[in-house]
Amino acid sequence: MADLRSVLSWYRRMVLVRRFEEETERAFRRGKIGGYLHVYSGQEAVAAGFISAMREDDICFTSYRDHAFALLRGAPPGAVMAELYGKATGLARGKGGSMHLFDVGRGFYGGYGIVGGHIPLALGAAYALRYQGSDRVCLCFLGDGAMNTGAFHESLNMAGLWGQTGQCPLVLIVENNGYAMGTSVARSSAVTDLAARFTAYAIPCERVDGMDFLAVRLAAERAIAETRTSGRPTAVEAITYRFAGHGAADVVQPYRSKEEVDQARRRDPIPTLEGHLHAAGLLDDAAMAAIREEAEQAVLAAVRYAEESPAPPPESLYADVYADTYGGEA
Amino acid sequence: MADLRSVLSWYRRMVLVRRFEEETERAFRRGKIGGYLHVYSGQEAVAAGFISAMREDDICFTSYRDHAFALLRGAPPGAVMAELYGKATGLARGKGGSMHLFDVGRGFYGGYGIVGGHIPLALGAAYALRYQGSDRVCLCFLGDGAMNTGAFHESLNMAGLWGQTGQCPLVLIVENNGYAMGTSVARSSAVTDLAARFTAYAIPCERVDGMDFLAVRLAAERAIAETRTSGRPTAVEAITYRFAGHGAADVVQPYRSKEEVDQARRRDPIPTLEGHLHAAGLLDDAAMAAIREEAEQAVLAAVRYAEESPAPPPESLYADVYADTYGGEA
Amino acid sequence: MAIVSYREAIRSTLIEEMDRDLTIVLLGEEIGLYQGTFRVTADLLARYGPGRVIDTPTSETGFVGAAIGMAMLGLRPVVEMMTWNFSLVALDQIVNNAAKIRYFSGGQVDIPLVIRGPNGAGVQLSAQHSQSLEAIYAHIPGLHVVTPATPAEAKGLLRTAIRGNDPVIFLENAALYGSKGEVPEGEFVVPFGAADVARSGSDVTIVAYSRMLAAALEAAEYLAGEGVEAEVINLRTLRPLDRGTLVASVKRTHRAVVVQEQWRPFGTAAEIAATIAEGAFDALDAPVERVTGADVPMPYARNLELLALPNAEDIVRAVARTLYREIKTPSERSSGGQSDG
Amino acid sequence: MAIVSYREAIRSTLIEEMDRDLTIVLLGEEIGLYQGTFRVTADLLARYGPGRVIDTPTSETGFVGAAIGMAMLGLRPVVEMMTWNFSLVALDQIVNNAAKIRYFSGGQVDIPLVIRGPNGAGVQLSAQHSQSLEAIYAHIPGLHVVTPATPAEAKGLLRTAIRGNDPVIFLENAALYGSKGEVPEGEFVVPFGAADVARSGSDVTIVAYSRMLAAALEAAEYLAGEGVEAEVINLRTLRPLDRGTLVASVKRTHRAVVVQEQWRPFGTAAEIAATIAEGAFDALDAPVERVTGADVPMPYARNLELLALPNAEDIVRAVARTLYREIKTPSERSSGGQSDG
Ligand SMILES: Cc1ncc(C[n+]2csc(CCOP(=O)(O)OP(=O)(O)O)c2C)c(N)n1
Ligand SMILES: Cc1ncc(C[n+]2csc(CCOP(=O)(O)OP(=O)(O)O)c2C)c(N)n1
Ligand SMILES: [Mg+2]
Ligand SMILES: [Mg+2]
Repeated sequence: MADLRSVLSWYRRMVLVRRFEEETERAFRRGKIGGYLHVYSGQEAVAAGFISAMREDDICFTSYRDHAFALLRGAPPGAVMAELYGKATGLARGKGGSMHLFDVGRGFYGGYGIVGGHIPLALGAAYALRYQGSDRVCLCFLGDGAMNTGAFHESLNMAGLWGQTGQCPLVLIVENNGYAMGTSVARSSAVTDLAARFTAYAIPCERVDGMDFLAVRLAAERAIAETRTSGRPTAVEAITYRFAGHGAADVVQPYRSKEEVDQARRRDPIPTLEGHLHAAGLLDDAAMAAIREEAEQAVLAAVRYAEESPAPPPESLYADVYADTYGGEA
Repeated sequence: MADLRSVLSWYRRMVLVRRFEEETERAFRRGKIGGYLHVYSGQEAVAAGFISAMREDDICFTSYRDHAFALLRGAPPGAVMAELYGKATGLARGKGGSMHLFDVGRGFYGGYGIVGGHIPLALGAAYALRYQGSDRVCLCFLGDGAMNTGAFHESLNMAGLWGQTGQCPLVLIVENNGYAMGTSVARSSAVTDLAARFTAYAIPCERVDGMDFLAVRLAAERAIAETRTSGRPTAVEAITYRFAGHGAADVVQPYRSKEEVDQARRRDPIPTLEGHLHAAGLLDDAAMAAIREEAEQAVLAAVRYAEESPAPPPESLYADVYADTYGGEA
Repeated sequence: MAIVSYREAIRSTLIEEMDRDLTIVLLGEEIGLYQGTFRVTADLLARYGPGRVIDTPTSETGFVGAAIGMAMLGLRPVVEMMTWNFSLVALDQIVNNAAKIRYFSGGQVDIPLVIRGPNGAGVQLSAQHSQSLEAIYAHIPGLHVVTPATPAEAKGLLRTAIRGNDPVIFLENAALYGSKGEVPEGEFVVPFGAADVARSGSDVTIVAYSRMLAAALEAAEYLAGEGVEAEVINLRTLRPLDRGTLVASVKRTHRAVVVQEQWRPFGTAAEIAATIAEGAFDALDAPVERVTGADVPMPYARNLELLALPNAEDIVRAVARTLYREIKTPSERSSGGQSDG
Repeated sequence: MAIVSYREAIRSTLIEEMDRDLTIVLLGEEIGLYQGTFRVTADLLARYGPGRVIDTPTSETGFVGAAIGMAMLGLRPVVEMMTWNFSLVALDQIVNNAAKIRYFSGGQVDIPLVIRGPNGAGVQLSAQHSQSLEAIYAHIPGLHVVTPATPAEAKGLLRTAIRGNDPVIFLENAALYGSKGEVPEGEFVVPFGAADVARSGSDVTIVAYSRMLAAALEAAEYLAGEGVEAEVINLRTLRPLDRGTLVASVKRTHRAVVVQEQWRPFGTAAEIAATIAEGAFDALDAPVERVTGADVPMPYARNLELLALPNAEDIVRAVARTLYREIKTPSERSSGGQSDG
């Protein structure tokens, strides 16, 4: 693994993500952000652990819970926030919103709203990378709930098949946060050992503590290296937890207890990583405060940028539907 | 298991099925049967083994390769043949044809043409049986190819879940005949041990020689008894082979060798069962000849019936679309 | 008559019908423990237990197909589609099984199945979650397609759907769940195929359904102030489509405007316009106008989304075209507008 | 010009394009080792190897989605849908991903994807295998929907599809694979959105596409013998729809008959009829007639199937209605017919 000093920079980014998400929740309540809003708080170590292990030219796909992915791949917080505000300066020019962040230039191939629907895309993207003769890999993040979709199953089988000839550099990361909306894994999966779903396709699956950046990072390095070398798919199940509701509308949360949430918060990935860094002598209270302040300023700047950006021009309604038009008609 | 004497009656029906299928192929070549025609020759022991173990009030679903199921559940051969001929006296009044035989009165809930698409139906039917307070079971036959569909996966997971509370009296029978059209299991499944797909949902799966009626029958009894008692799903993978092409149009068969087919023919379930019955002293050459002659006459009578039956009346085109109409409009 | 919300009209109908008919079961995502994404099924799990209120995994193909199988065995499943957007995952089950099994079995089984849930755009849900899919379903023989616009219709049509013996695509609208209206007491039923004349008028016929009814009525109200009496027809069901009421109205008014939320090409307004043009050809004094959503995936930004959705102003403009008249729209009037009014 | 079959026109275009562009890959069921269910891809596995001709499992959601992902990374996948009936299993991928990703990403990726295969009824394939699904696809912004009727169109439109940068729904027809016609040599291209006037005439416009073109031309030929000169418009693509050619023709002929194979309600003919009525309202001397398939799942029995499909006779009858004339149909004539001719 990269030395601990580089870990510090990922700690910094995790703090930014957390602070960013707090702000999106606030902006949602203030009516600045519309639609559905799914925040990532609690799961930061998963995206950070994997994205920190990716090469710059590797790519990734995820679901609608996607803000962290854009930020961790390096998208400017202002452009992310502007997208959530539906502004012309947003990552997707205000067309996509919270669920559909994209930063293709940085290898982030998007957030998708149909559960499981992005898994086949990632499969094909992985094939394309190898077809093009590169050793780039494709990461596909998915939720525990997505494992109950037919799209998951069909993709996994094809990934297993294509991997037999080294043509499928795909790393699948299950972010098992225990719930699909209000449905726990036990209530939605006949087998709660989700790894069995991968072994049914001969895809090795490692389980990891998704609340511990260092553990995720190590698992990520192993999986990515193996897949890059072999061209075969690998999988990692990261056991994690979402602190907030499923989406902004999920307030009552009748499906889980306050105690359960409190208990999970004790495993918060950010203090956990702080602990590691403290122990290694890389972080003290002053440094922590500085990092928090830095995140604070970045997020406030992002909000300002979003607030001040213009709405998309009306004529952009019809832009971006097609690449080609014929006789002026679509 | 029922005594061997009753096995004799199932032998008789298997001979009928084989002879019936030969006739459908001939009628297809003569242009009497249209559309797609998928014959069951080679696989008789699977349907016969299971259907002989079903109770009269149990039910079953299968794919388009369905003639044997209608016949073995007791549908009159004439009505089956008439359906294939597209006649008004056919099982489905000429509406369904070869792929969509139904005899609901005899517990046969149909043949379906979309690969994997009938599996969710069988799941729901099984639930309904238990919901209604009965101990009836539902059998769902499916091909090796159907195991690569999302419908299979989603259904299996739900079957596993519903089975946890004894609400899913569903027996799944994979007829592994080695191919989905021209695609072998090895070319379409990441894992050729198909039972792994069931264990991923905690559904026990037994493998059985699908060319041996007695072996299938014993496995069927075990699975059905277990499912009837527990209300939990069970599965059986029957290793079998289809002697004919996938459908009537599959003549060249570039995906398998003549030798392979010849070798499989040596495991023909009908001579195999003859062997058992011979050894038990229940069948001699004269009895065999009589049974064949009986099948011959039954099939010829079925053809006559089909030939002589009228085409569906033109006005039936609009019948059976809806149960209810409103103001005369649909 | 009681004043109840659209949501409560649906919920109380589920309760009334489940109380009288044990063969009714509910299936769907988050309908039980979570109390329903839009709370339409709130408390029903406690009331009927997990055998009748079945929380499903995210497996639309699986649970829609299972519901069809239940219906084949004589149950009356009511599936909640969390939103109709997700029904595309299950479309094969709906089109190739639910709609066709009765036919290809030669009438051996009925499929008494209701699939219900919100259809159409919400507020900034973007492209994958803002679809109005009725044109796809209304094209399929074997389905009934129902689009209630008011609480009373929601109740009366849902009862018809549940007591009927065919698969019903029951398209609610999230924007309507909170809307209130009078609902008759008792076992009130609204039959399929009977459009409602929501407002009488003699100058033009405005045709709408579901959420667009409100826009049509708003336009009609405004037009009345401009001296134009619009008749508003609320279709209630798209399949069966009440062609008779449509044609009779246009024969009187000589003009028609058809409103739909979704994409214009090959959308529902085309069928309705063609039906009118066929049935009232000689009576028509102007081309039938279509007021539709923009032909784009739904954008997220609110300003673009509003541009993409049809509204009362668009209807007023379309009516003006059918009358070959200039009529200021509400916003033109309030902003002073052009000076030639 | 060479005379080639529709099948060979498609196959040779795949070869020509694959030879010049390594980013093109083929995916589908039975396209390789099996040589293609309809032999459109015969020998291509041997020619290009398994990296470019990918036999897939029965997993339409999986491989259509994978093709979209490949397209996002710059490949140009051409998917064979064994028949379009099976596309319903993959509809979510097509509608929610292929058609929308470009838009909701703000134009960050193109989806240069072609999905091709036979659409429409065969011979006695019954309800699940006889669907003509173009109305569903033509409704969706973000897709192009292409319906070649001749070998030349198959070639020219497929080249446009493959070289284009958007998802294309390329609807072939199994009944046409064996049909032959002249195909220009060289890098011949047919643009989208340009309908073809397949026959000129002054008395009525018959609009058709794909397999129905033959029925339209047959009817026109027969009508010429009855003194009626029909113009036949072959749409070639439904999205984009060449509204200009349609309207211009009807402005000259004053009458129109629109032909489609599939279910009438909410089918393609409704959009075409509505388009004509909007654009040529004053020119129309009769209601636009729709000739369509019966509104039922396709029955198996051949006699019923023939009743369910539109044919030249139906078109002749519809033309007669638009002319307010009695015209004997071919079969009435050959059977002696009524005595009032
Ligand atoms: C096909 C489909 N069905 C239903 C939904 C509604 N839905 C949105 S998120 C979600 C749960 C997904 O859970 P999981 O995959 O575990 O992801 P998480 O939200 O926990 O990150 C559901 C059912 C959807 N978006 N798509
Ligand atoms: C969804 C779908 N895709 C493709 C097809 C075309 N098709 C018909 S049968 C078949 C193979 C099925 O193989 P298997 O399940 O093993 O059954 P078998 O024919 O061997 O009995 C395919 C791909 C189909 N009918 N449905
Ligand atoms: Mg989850
Ligand atoms: Mg098979």
